[in-house]
Amino acid sequence: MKKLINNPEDVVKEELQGIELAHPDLVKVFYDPDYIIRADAPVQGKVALVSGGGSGHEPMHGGFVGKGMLDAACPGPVFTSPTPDQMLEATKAVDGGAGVLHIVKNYTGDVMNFDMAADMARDEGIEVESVLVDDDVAVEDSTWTAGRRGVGLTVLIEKIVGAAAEEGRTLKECAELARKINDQGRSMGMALTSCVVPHVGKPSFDLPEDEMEIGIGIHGEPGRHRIKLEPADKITEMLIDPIVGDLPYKEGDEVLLFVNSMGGTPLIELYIVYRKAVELLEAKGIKVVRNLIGPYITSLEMAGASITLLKMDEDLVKLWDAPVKTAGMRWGI
Amino acid sequence: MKKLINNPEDVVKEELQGIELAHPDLVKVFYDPDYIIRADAPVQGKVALVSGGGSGHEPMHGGFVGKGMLDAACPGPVFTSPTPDQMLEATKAVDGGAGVLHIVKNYTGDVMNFDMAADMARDEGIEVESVLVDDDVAVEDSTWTAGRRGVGLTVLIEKIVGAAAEEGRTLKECAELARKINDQGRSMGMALTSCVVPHVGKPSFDLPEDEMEIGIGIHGEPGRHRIKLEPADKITEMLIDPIVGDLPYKEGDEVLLFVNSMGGTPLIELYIVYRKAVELLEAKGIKVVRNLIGPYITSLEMAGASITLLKMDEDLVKLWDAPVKTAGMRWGI
Amino acid sequence: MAITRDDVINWVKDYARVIEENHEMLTDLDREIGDADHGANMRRGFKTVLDKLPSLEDKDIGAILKGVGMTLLSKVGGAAGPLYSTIFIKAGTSIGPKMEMELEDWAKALEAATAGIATLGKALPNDKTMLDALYPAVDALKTSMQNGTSTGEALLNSAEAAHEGMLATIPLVARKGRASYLGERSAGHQDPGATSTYLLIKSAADAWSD
Amino acid sequence: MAITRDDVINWVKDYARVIEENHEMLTDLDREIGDADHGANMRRGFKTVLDKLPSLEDKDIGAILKGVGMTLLSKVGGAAGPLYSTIFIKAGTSIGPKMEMELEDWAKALEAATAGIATLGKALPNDKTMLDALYPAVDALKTSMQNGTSTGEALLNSAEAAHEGMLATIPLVARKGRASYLGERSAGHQDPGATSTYLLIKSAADAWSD
Ligand SMILES: Nc1ncnc2c1ncn2[C@@H]1O[C@H](COP(=O)(O)OP(=O)(O)O)[C@@H](O)[C@H]1O
Ligand SMILES: Nc1ncnc2c1ncn2[C@@H]1O[C@H](COP(=O)(O)OP(=O)(O)O)[C@@H](O)[C@H]1O
Ligand SMILES: [Mg+2]
Ligand SMILES: [Mg+2]
Ligand SMILES: [Mg+2]
Ligand SMILES: [Mg+2]
Repeated sequence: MKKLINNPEDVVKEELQGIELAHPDLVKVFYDPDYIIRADAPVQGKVALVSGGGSGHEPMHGGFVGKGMLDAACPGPVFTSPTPDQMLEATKAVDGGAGVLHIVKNYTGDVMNFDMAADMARDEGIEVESVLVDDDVAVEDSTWTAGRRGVGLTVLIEKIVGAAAEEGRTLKECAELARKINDQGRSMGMALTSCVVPHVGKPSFDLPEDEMEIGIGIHGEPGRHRIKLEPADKITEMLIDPIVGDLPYKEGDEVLLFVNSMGGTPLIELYIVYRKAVELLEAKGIKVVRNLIGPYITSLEMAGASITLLKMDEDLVKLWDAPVKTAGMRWGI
Repeated sequence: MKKLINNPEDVVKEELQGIELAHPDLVKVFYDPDYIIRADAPVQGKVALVSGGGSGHEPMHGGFVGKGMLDAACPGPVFTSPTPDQMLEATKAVDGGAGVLHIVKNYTGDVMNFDMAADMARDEGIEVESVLVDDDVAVEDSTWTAGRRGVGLTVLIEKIVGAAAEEGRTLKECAELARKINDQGRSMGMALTSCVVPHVGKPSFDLPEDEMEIGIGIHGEPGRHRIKLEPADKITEMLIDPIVGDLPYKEGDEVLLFVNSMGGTPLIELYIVYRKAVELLEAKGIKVVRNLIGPYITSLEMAGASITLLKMDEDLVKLWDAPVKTAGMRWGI
Repeated sequence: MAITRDDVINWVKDYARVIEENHEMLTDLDREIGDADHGANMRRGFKTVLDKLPSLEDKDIGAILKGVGMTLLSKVGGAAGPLYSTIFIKAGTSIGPKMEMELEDWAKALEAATAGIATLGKALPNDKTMLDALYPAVDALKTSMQNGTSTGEALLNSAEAAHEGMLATIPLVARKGRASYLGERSAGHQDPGATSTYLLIKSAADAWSD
Repeated sequence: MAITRDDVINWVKDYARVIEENHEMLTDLDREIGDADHGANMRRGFKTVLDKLPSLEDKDIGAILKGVGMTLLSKVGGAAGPLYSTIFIKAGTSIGPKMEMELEDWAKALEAATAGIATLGKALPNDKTMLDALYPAVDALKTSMQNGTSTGEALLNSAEAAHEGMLATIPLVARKGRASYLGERSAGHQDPGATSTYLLIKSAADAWSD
C-alpha cells in the first residue's frame, strides 16, 4: 500500500488535525466524538445543515463546512458511517433555533445511524428533518432492496440547500428543496483502478490492466459490471446515456453538469470527459447552464470518474451562484 | 495505460476544448498555435502576465488564467515546452499597453522557447520582461548546470504577481516582485508512484511497491534518490528540512505553506502531511500565516506530494488575499 | 442449568477475542461484496467493550447487555453498529434485571433481538444478511427446548443452525445492505454480517455449554 | 563531387524516415534520464517538415534549410525545438543561396550549426548533450578534408565520429538539460539528443556518399 499516512488507525484523526490547523477561519474541529462545525456556529435563526458519512470522500463532507454550505460534518472511519453520538453532538452544536436538516446519503449504515441521532436530538427538543440522497442510477431502485446509493448529487444538494438556508428559508422549505433536487438529479460512476482502504492494505477489488468497472459506488465496491477498457468518449457515453434515460432528461432541459474525479484521475482527463458529455447532451437538446469539474466526492485514490446531472431552474441557478466559503468550494466571497 | 483519454495525440487539444466549453466566462481558447487568454483580454493599462509550459500539470497554467492571476497560458504537449509562436501570439493578444511579463519555469526548453518569443515580441514593439522560477531544492544550484527547476513556487508567483498587476503596478515592479518571491521561496517533492505519459503508454520510471522517489520534478523524471517507503511524518520531514535549511528560513519567519498533490494523492493524505509540516515548522519557530492545500501543480496521475515554503511579508499577504477568479483558484470574488 | 452473570461476561470477552482473531477474515468477506470494513468495525467496537466491561461487571445481566449495546452504538458505525447494538440492547431488555437466566430467557432474548434487527433493517429471510444466521439459531433453540434437550445441547444446536444459515447466504443475491448494489455479482459470496453473527452464537455456546 | 539541392531534400526526407523508425527508441532513452518525449518531439517536427517540403523544393539550399528550421521551431517545442531549428537555420545561413554545395560548405555549415547550439545552450563538451555528437563530427570532416579524403569517405568518417561521440555520452554525468536533475543517476545512460544528432549526421552520409 502506497500512501502518505502513518498508522492506518490514525488516518482520520490526523486528517482532522490537519483541517483544524489549516482552516481555523472556516471551521472548528471536535474529537471523540469527531465532528467539524462552522467557525461561527451556531448561526442564530438560520436552519443548520448537518451531513456526514465515512471518510475517504474528501473534500466531502468536512471540506464543505462553512458559510453558504454545511454547518457541520460528521466524519466516520474510512468508508464507515459515523455514529449517532457524533451526529447528535454536531446537531446540538449548530442548532440556531431554526431547526436542523440532516442530509443523509442512502446507505443502510448512514440511514440507521442518522435516524437514531435524529430521534435523540428530537428528544432533546431540537427540530430535525432528514433528507435522503439516492441518485445513483447504476443501482436499480426497488422497495425490496436497500435502494439507490447517494453519490455525486450530495455535493450539489449541500451547496444549493446551504445557500437556501443562508437566505433564511425555513427548515420545511430547505427539506423540500433538498428532496426536489434529489428528484431532479442523477449520477453514475466508473473506475479504472480500485482504491486501497488503509486498514485493509490491499485493493478493494482487483482490476486487470485492460479492464474497468462500470457503475461503481464511492466506497471501493466493485461496480455493476466489469468490461474491457474503452476510449474516454465511449465511457462518457456509457455514463451519460443511463443518466439521461433514467429521469429522463428531455430536450429543452437546462442542467448542471458535474464531472467528478474519484480521486486519482487528474483534471486533464476530466476536461476530456466534460467535452464529450456536453457534446452528447447538446445532441439530445439538453443545455448545460452550469458545471462543476474536479475531485469533490472521491474514493481515496481510486482512478475513475462520475457524472452527475441536475435539472436546473431559475431558483436553483440563483442558489448555485450564491456565495460559498468552504475549504472545498468557494466563490463570490 | 489506464486513462480517460481517446487518441494520445489528441489529449491536449481535447482538454482545451473541454476548458473552452466549461469556462467561457473566464477564458478564450485559441488553437494552432494553442493558447488560453482571459475572456476580457487585453486589459488596457494593466501589465499582462503570460506563462506556459508542457501540459500534464493541470490546473497549472491554463486553470490560472483569469482576473487576479494570468492573462494568458501557453500549453505545450504533455511535459513538452510550448513553442515561441504560441508565446508570441499569446503575448500580442494580451498586451494592454503596459507591457507583458513572461513567467518562465527554469527548464532548458522553456527558457529557450520563451527567450525567442520575447525577442520576437520586442521586435514587434511590445515591452516584455521575463522572470525565471527555480525553486526546487532537490537540484543543486550551479552555474555549470541547467540550474534548479521551477516547481511549486510558480503557482504562488502567478497568484501574487497577478494581484500586483491587477493593482496597477508597473512591469518593472511586477518583475521585481516575481524575482523577490523566487528568492524567498523553496520547494521539494516526492513520488510514491510514477506517471504514464499518454504517448509513451508505460510508466516514466518503475518503482517497486515498497520504494519511493525523493526529489522528483514535475515531468515524471526520477528523483535525486530512491529509498524505502516511510510514514507520512518522516516523509514530511525529508521535504521540510532541506527546504528550511536551503534559504534558510529562520526563527520568527512568517511563511505561506503550500502542500501540493502530484495528481494521484488524495486530499485526506495532504492534510496529514500539512499537519506534520506545521508541527515541524513551529518547532523551528517558523509561523505559518497562509496556506494552500491541494493538487495545483501536478504530474498527470502521479501519486506523491510537494511542499513549497514562501517567506511572507505584509505586502505579499495582502496580494495573496486579493480576489482571484480562475478555474483553478478562486476567492474574494 | 442456569447461565450466570459471570457466564454472560465471559461470553462477551470470548466474542471479543473471536473478533480479534477473525477481523481480517470478516473484512475480507466484506471486501468481496461490500466496502471492506466489517471486521474493522466489529473490532473497534469490541475493543472498547472490553475497556468498558469492568464498569459493568457488578451489574445485572440486562444492564450488562444494554451497556455493551450502547458502547457498540457509539463505536462501531456503519450498518453493523446499530444492528449489533440492537441485538444486545433488545436481548438485555428482554432478560431484564436478572443475576442469572435460564435457557428459555436466552431463547426469548435472542428472539427479541432478531425481531429488533428485522424491524430496524427491514430485511426478510434470504436477503443475505445477519438475519439468515439469527432466524435458524432461534428456531433451533426453541425446538431443542420442546424436545427437552439440555442447555448445552440446545446452545450447540443453535450454533450449528446459525452456521448452516451463514453458509446458506453464499448462493443468495443480496437484497439489503451494500452487497445489494452488486446485484447478481453478490451471489457466490458469504455474507460478512451473517458470519460475525454465527461467531456470536457459537461463542455463547462455547462459553455456556459444559 | 558536389551536393545538390535535391540531395539536401533527400537528406531531410531520409532523416524524417529515420525519426519515424526510431522515435520510440529516442523517447525511451529520454524516459531513462529525461521526461520521455524526445522521440515524440522530433517526430512531431519532422512530420510537419515533410508536409512543408513541397513548398521549399524549388528554393536554394540555404532557404530550404532555413525553412526546415523555422518549421521545427514552431512544432517541436522542448529543448530540441530551438536546438534543432538552430542547426538548420545556422547551416542554411552559412551555406546561403546555393543550388549545390561542396564538402567544404557542408563542413562550414555544420561548424556554424554547432557554434549556434553552443551559444544557445551554453553547454560544454562532455556535458552529455547533442554537442558531444556534433563536435567530433565537425572535427572528422575537417581532418578528412585536410587528408583530401573523398566526399563520401569524409561524410562516413563524420558519421562514425558522431557515433563514437554519442556512445561516449553514456558514462557522463549530465550537466545540462533535464538529465542534469538526476545528478549521478544520469551516468550509464545514452543522451537522447546526442543520439538523434548522430542519426542526423548518419542520414546525411547515407544520402550523400556516392
Ligand atoms: N438491512 C439490513 N438488515 C440486516 N442486516 C443488514 C442490513 N444491511 C446490512 N446488514 C448486515 O450488515 C453487514 C455489513 O456490516 P458492515 O460492513 O459493518 O457495515 P457497512 O455495510 O455499513 O459497511 C452485512 O454483511 C449484513 O449482514
Ligand atoms: N543546454 C543544452 N545544450 C545542448 N543540448 C541540450 C541542452 N539541453 C538539452 N539538450 C539536448 O536536448 C535533449 C532533450 O531534448 P527533448 O527531450 O526533446 O527536450 P526536453 O528536455 O525539453 O524534454 C537532450 O538529450 C540534450 O541532448
Ligand atoms: Mg462501511
Ligand atoms: Mg520535454
Ligand atoms: Mg462494510
Ligand atoms: Mg525530453
